[in-house]
Amino acid sequence: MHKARLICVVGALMLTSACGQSEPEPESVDALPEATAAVVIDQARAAYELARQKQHAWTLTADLIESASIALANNDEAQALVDAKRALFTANASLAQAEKEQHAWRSRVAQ
Amino acid sequence: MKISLGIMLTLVLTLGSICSVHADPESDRLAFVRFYTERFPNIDIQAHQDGAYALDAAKREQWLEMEEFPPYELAVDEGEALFALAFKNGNNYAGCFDNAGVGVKQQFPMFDAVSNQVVTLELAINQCRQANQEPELAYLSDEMAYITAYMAFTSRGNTFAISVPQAGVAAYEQGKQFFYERRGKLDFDCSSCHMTNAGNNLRAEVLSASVGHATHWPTYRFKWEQVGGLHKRFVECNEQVGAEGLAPQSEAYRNLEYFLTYMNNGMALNGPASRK
Amino acid sequence: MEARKVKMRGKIKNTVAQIKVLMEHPMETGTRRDEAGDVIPAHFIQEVICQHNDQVVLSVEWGTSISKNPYFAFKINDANPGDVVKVSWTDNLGETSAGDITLK
Amino acid sequence: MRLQPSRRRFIQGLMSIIALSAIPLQLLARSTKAFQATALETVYKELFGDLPVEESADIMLEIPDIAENGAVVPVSVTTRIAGAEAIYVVIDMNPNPLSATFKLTPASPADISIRVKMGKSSMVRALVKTADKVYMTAKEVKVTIGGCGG
Repeated sequence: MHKARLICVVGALMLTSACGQSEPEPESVDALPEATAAVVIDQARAAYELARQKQHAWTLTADLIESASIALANNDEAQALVDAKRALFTANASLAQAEKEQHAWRSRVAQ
Repeated sequence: MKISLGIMLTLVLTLGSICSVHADPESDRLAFVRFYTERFPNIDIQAHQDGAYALDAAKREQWLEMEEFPPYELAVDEGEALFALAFKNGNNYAGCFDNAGVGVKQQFPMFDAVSNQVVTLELAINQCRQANQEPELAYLSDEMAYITAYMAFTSRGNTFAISVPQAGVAAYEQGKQFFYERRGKLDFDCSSCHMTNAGNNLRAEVLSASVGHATHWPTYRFKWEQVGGLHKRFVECNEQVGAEGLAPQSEAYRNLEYFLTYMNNGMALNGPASRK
Repeated sequence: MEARKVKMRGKIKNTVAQIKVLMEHPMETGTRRDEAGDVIPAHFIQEVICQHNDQVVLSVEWGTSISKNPYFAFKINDANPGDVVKVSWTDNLGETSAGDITLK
Repeated sequence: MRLQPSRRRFIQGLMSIIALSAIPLQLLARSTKAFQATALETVYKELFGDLPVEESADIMLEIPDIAENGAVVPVSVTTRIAGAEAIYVVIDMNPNPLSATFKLTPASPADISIRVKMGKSSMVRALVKTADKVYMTAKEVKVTIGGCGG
């Protein structure tokens, strides 16, 4: 029974990712360098809406769009741009996930 | 000669259609059950209806103590009173269900060929209200939880025997896909936690098996401090992996319930239940 | 306002009755906040009186750390079928409720 | 249809008020200060004055080593101490450690069960008071943190 109470490695790993605040690095953002926060927010929102339609939206995207919008409303263009780029990155990642999962799920079905 | 040939042909055709209709979900179910019997060789498949409490003796002991006077009792009482209330037109819920609504929860979800969709108990309750010119209940409302709790209580011990007719195969398959599709920032599907890691600890929690996931709803969750339906849990599960939850009783969730409940065929209904 | 429910069960074993009670009550500690961030005021059962055929056999006081919809079990000596066991409570807002059972 | 049960409940409520008002006052004197105390010593002081608290093996405190759910931790206390007048349940690490008091009478055996809330791992104590002594038994209870909102 004590063994059962031990945190298994998998569990711990899952937890780290579940509870950690780490976010994907917004490196490969599509937005042009000169894009304004407002533009990137719109792009993120559009991608997010598409992900929602595919039932694959991430909660993180909505949070980031909201914080970007708040930053923009407070005239913090720099922060708004950072959050908007992250939002766009996660929205695109969720769309890629939706695309991949159209087929990938089959390999997991109990045989 | 002619007649017997006709009968033969009919038989073959019927057999053929039975096979094409039922082979897939049923072989899915057998594989599903086999997965858990291999993973937990010492646990009777039926025992998984108690979720993580089938897998951890210490937690089970405390839970059983709680079940002596379970927190959903009050909800069942409320539900019984609500269920008996007459609509403005003089009808009541009993008129909308088989056996006056007593002991019928194991029939749900069912595929309704007329409306071409999966009908859960919650949906059927609202259809009943609509048919009697009553406003629909919100799916997360206490009233919905209470009525379903009462209907589950009267159905305890009844065995699930969900069927998937030809017209329902697409809905079943969509539910199955939803189950195995990865979602959210964590890139998890239902099987990541409840198959691959079933029985393992996630911090202090033991991950339950998916077989039995649909037998015990609605459930009083201490975290919610109230009785809630399976779809409320779906939203929570989705959110726990960083995915946005869908609307309770949305088509996707009803299809998921259809798949999950089919996987529970042969198991007994044991709702309402209590969970942490 | 409707009184909150008090559900009871009782069983006699060798003249001792085991009584189990479930009381419908939020048992707010006064430290929780609602979604708007406002403190939810304390609201909890303070006193529980247990009577056996109108005789007080047990009197109980609770603080805020009793769980929501409190469960409470106790025993009574010299119990006979037909005896009435009653449980009444009063909370910090002066609300009261009660339940009773006739032992079998 | 709905009026009748509520009327019945109202009458029940009224009757319970009448019943309560007939109960001797000393039974209702609430140990408010003890319940409001935030430190164990203050709880002891308010409940027992200067009476020493001694450990006893004659109090059976049943509580899980690891609480499945901090919001509902089952606690049972029984004792075979002769002349037990009252049972107390104290949870050291809760904001107000005193959780419950049970004033016993000869008509009720010292055997009670409740469910308590525990914010974090803590020592849980069951105390029994006689006319001139206070006995105590304690048990450490771990409260696990509920995963990621688990």
